[in-house]
Amino acid sequence: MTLAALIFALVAAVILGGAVAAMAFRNLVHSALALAVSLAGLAAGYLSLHAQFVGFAQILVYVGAVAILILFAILLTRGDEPGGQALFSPGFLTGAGIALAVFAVLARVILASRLVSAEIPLAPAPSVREIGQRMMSEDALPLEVIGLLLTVALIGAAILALREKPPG
Amino acid sequence: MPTLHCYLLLAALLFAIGLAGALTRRNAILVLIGIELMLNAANLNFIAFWRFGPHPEVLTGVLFVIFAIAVAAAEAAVGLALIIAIHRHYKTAHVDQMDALRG
Amino acid sequence: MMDQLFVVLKHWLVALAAPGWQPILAAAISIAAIIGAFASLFAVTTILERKGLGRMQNRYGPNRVGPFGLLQPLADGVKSLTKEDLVPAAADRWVFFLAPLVLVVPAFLALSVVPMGRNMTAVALDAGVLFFFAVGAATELSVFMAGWSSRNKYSLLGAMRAIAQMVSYEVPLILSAVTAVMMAGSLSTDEIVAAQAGYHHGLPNWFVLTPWGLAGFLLFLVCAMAESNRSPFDLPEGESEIIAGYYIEYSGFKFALFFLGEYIGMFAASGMAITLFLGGWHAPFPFLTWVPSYGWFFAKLLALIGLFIWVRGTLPRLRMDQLMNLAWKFMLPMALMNIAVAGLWHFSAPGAARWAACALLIAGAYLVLGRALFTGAHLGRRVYRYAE
Amino acid sequence: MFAALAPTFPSDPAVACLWLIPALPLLAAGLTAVLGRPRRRTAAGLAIGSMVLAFLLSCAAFAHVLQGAGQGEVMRLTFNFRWFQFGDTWLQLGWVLDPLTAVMLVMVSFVGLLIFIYSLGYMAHDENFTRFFCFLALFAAAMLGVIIANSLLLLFICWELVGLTSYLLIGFWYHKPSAAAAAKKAFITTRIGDLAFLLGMVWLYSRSGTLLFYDAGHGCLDSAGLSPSTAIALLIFCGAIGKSGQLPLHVWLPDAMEGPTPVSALIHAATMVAAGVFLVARVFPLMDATALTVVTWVGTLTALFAASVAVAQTDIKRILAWSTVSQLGFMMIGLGTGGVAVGMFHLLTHAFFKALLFLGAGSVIHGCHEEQDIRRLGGLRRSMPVTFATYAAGMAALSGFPLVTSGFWSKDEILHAAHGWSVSHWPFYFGLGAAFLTAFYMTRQVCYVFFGQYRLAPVMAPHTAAGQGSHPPAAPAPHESPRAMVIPLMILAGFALGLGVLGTPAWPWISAFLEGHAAPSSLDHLLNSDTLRLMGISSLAALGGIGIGYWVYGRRPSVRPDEVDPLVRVQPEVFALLQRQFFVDEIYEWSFVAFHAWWARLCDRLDTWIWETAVQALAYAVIGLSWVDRVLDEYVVNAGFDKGCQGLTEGGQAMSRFQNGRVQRYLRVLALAMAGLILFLLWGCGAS
Repeated sequence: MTLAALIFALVAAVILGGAVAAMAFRNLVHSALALAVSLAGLAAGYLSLHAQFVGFAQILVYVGAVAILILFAILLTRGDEPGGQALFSPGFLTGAGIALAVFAVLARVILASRLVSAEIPLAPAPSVREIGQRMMSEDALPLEVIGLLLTVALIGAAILALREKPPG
Repeated sequence: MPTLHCYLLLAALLFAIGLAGALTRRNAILVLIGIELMLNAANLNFIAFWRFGPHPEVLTGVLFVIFAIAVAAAEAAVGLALIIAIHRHYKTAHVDQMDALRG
Repeated sequence: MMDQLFVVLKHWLVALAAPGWQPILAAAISIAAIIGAFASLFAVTTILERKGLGRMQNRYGPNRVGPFGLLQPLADGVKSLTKEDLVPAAADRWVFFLAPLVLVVPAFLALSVVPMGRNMTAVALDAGVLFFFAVGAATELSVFMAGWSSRNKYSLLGAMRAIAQMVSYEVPLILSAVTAVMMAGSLSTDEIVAAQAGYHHGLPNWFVLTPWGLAGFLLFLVCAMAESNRSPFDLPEGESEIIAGYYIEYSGFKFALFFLGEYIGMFAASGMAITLFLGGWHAPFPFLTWVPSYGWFFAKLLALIGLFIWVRGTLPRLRMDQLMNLAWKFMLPMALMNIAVAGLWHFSAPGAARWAACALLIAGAYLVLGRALFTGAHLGRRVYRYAE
Repeated sequence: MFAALAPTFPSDPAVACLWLIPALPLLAAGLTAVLGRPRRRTAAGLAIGSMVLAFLLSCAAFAHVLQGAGQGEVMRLTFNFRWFQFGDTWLQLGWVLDPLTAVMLVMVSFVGLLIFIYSLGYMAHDENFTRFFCFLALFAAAMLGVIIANSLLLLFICWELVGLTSYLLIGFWYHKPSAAAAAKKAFITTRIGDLAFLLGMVWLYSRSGTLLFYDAGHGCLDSAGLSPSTAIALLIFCGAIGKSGQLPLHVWLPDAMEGPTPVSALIHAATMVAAGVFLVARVFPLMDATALTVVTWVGTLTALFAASVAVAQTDIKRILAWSTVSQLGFMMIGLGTGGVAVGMFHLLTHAFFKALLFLGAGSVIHGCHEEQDIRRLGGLRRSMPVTFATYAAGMAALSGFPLVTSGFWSKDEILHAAHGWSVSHWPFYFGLGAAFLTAFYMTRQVCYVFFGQYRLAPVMAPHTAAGQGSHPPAAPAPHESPRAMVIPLMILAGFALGLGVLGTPAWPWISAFLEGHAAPSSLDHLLNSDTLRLMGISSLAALGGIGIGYWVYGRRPSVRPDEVDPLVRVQPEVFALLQRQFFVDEIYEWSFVAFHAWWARLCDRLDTWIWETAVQALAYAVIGLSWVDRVLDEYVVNAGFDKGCQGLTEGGQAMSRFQNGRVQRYLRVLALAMAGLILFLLWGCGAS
């Protein structure tokens, strides 16, 4: 049981625990917080995979922004719902079964795949500088598109969330 | 020593959990959360393949994940705005009641 | 020798341990050092603040415990530790319990990337600045947890206010930091500090001494105040409105933790401001380089804290709409303009002309935005929709 | 209006502005038509203003022609433009400016202007004042259009417009059945003439290929135009007969007196009825000897006939109407025997003094509370002196009082021409008779109206109490008319007396002007023997008529309205015959109208019994067919169609069961599909 394996075990535990909790909690806020935990664990996983920048970005975006957003949405939509409603949508067993089937298939595929690289290539240390240069040179166009997309999403979300006009 | 398989299995499990949530929970926000989980599973796959792939010095995987995160953020914002609008209109956030499009 | 004292000490200690455990020991040592240093600094700051505010408000401030009341923090600590720890019956226990930790831990983490002296960066990260902001984002989560878990409408309102304020001010905060990153060409704090080394006929090459640097520094400072919920941005805990905001229900040690977390956050923000604009641990003048670098860092830190206290004692509290207007209609455009100016600065030849041009641009933007901000139209209806 | 269509605009300003003369009244009419009924002042102002402008423009045109006069040939400025195209030929319209046009323009616009002014006073109390002026302006526009037209088609268009306005104005008081009937009668009667006119026009077009009068040597009246043709000329003359009330289409004119008096004066004395004469004068080059003979004889008979009828009439306006008819006959004689100049000269003079007489009559009627029966009037010499003086002048002019009146000279010209006519002498003798009778009945009328004492009973006769307009039954004492009516009278009187100097044998300016050579002024023309002899004879006839008339009626004026006419005591049957206008109306009633009624009844029977049965049969057949069709539709087509639709609907419902807006169902299907796809790929890989 090496250090790396230990870290992986921890990370996997956090991720999966958080995810399961997020999907299983009755309280929406708890689910959201669990999601945040899971995503933070994912960020740790990225770090353990030497993807520093991605990890920090993950924390910044998901824990800092998306989780908060979801919490707000929960508080805004949960105003007038009678408690004690059914937690799961009708026929959720089939849904769970389907999910299970999908996982089985995926696992089967993964285990059957032949890309077992015996030797792990030594950890690359991608400096932020390289990422930035790559972004500015080859992936400039996607970057611009992402910027445009974010702007549009910002405006669109603002408009969607505006109070509805009374008809007429 | 964790190998590619471990990460792929982890991602697959995460994906399955997210899918299960998205398929079974009634609340639209939770469905959205499930979708986020699935997305992150995909991201994890990207990173894992980049890390254990033959050419780690090529940063495509990382950049892809970065862009994916940005897109996911936008998607979450718009999705939540939609949910809020729907809730304001139908006074419910339950997906099994949002069936105005039924034939 | 004096300068590198702590570094050498650390290495010596680490060398004692078995090779396998050395990294862990190193990490433990630096963590202990940071916690110790800043906890004591926290104590000093509290007494400083209370006395300073007392002076500003024509009263003595604490003066009973110890000489001139200098032992007051000790008394406070003992009191809060021994006090009964109340938890509301309706509270969501786990979240209620976790909230202070989620606040404090990231604050300390954030401190770990701030270089406090030559070779005295606890965790020298390649993406240090990014890390700083990333962990800073966690405070919002903790605030929400605190406000939501303690089933109290005032605390929820306070949490909402605080989160709205933090989210709003995080944007200009990061954008104003971007200028320094651009100039240094790196996200690593060490390199940023290194980029400000050296002197240029008598004056240090600190970023704050350039037009965009000055503007960025001021923006960063204001945003830092807002981020750490200090006056004049202390709406989330405006006593007169919502008692103590999101930690009404907290008492005893948890309350102390919140208090600590806030101050650590303030230290971290000040440290980052120093790193980004004030030349980090560099001495202001060549003939003062003999003073140890950490000395300079902490001097600057204390100066900034003094500034914080001074502002708190001086300015009244903002209104919510004013707060938002300031964030979105003034700070954000200003920061963007600042980035543009920094780019101009970067790509134009050094000289008085560059200086004048950048100064003029920033001054113009400032005038225009300020006028636009204070035409009464913007101070009108408040558009605040969380407490529906 | 026209100018917009003109391909090449004439350089000459006089011709260029000629179209304005009819355009202005037309514009006035249009504007008045959209005015509200209470806008009286505006309407009158528009009409009179437009008329003034038209008059000034006419004077300008006249002066322009006057400058060009006297160089041997007639000065003639034309402007033609293309109206529309059929096949490859363009139909051309245009206008012409020559002495004839100029003289008529001045006359019509001047008399029209005076009569407009007169109408201000006469119609002052009518509630349809604006409508009246709208019609008047429209009439003036049409009449001026007739005058300036250079194309027979354009002339015909305006001609019909004139007829229309005449109809509208005769029936202006349409609430009076007699007025409505009279309007209808006038319209239909003139239609008969116009039909012939149209035929002649079409024939002319088929012959000559153009309807332009003058077109730089290609018009149908140009010297290079086609040769005179009897048939065409006569057909066109039929139009003239209809318009100017010649035998046998004269019947409408006396009834037309039902219209307001200014209308009678303007349309049925001065201008419209003269349009026929003008038409003949315009197309004179088309007239060959035969046609001219016909014209002469028609004129002769009309003159004598109408004059004799006028003797026995008792309605002041009817007398004048009959005299108009006879005077028109005189003009025809003049045209037929002496040419354009003679006829036109009498037309001009007659226009003035007949308008004068009508207006005077109107003044009398106006002053005596709509009383038109001369036997009930009387003694107005004292109560309305101005009217009396002017009326006397008009009467003298009409009856040809020697030397001092214009009528004398113009009528003398005609008699002179008739006497010199090679074909026959009878027109001359008949003309003399007509002149004698004219003098006689005018004297009779004047004696009845102005001498003796006022015979109108204080209590009004019922048919007058129901009188025109909005007159209240005022005090029976007759009164002088307002200034707006009197001043035109005086002006017209001046012209009626003085206009003669233009056509004395000593200085025949008018004929010279019309024929386009300088007027020779020499006294010996006047003094040569046969001229003097003829003048003597005609003045003898006139004076004789006046004398006998005074001897019969003036010596001992009647005192009571119901007193029998002196002539009745002498010749009751003849008088009755004359009074009944030779029973022409009755004859028409028994012949044409009866025939028409019979024919109509026959057609009606035909319609009812034959055609309608056929139509009914057809209709039933169609109904039966459609019924069969309906049955087919309902029980065959619809059923099958409904079945198909139902099938489609059920299919759609079955499909829509999958489309239950449940997002999660969709998601499940998606997930399953993904799994299935992966498995498929997997086995694909395994196989490979």
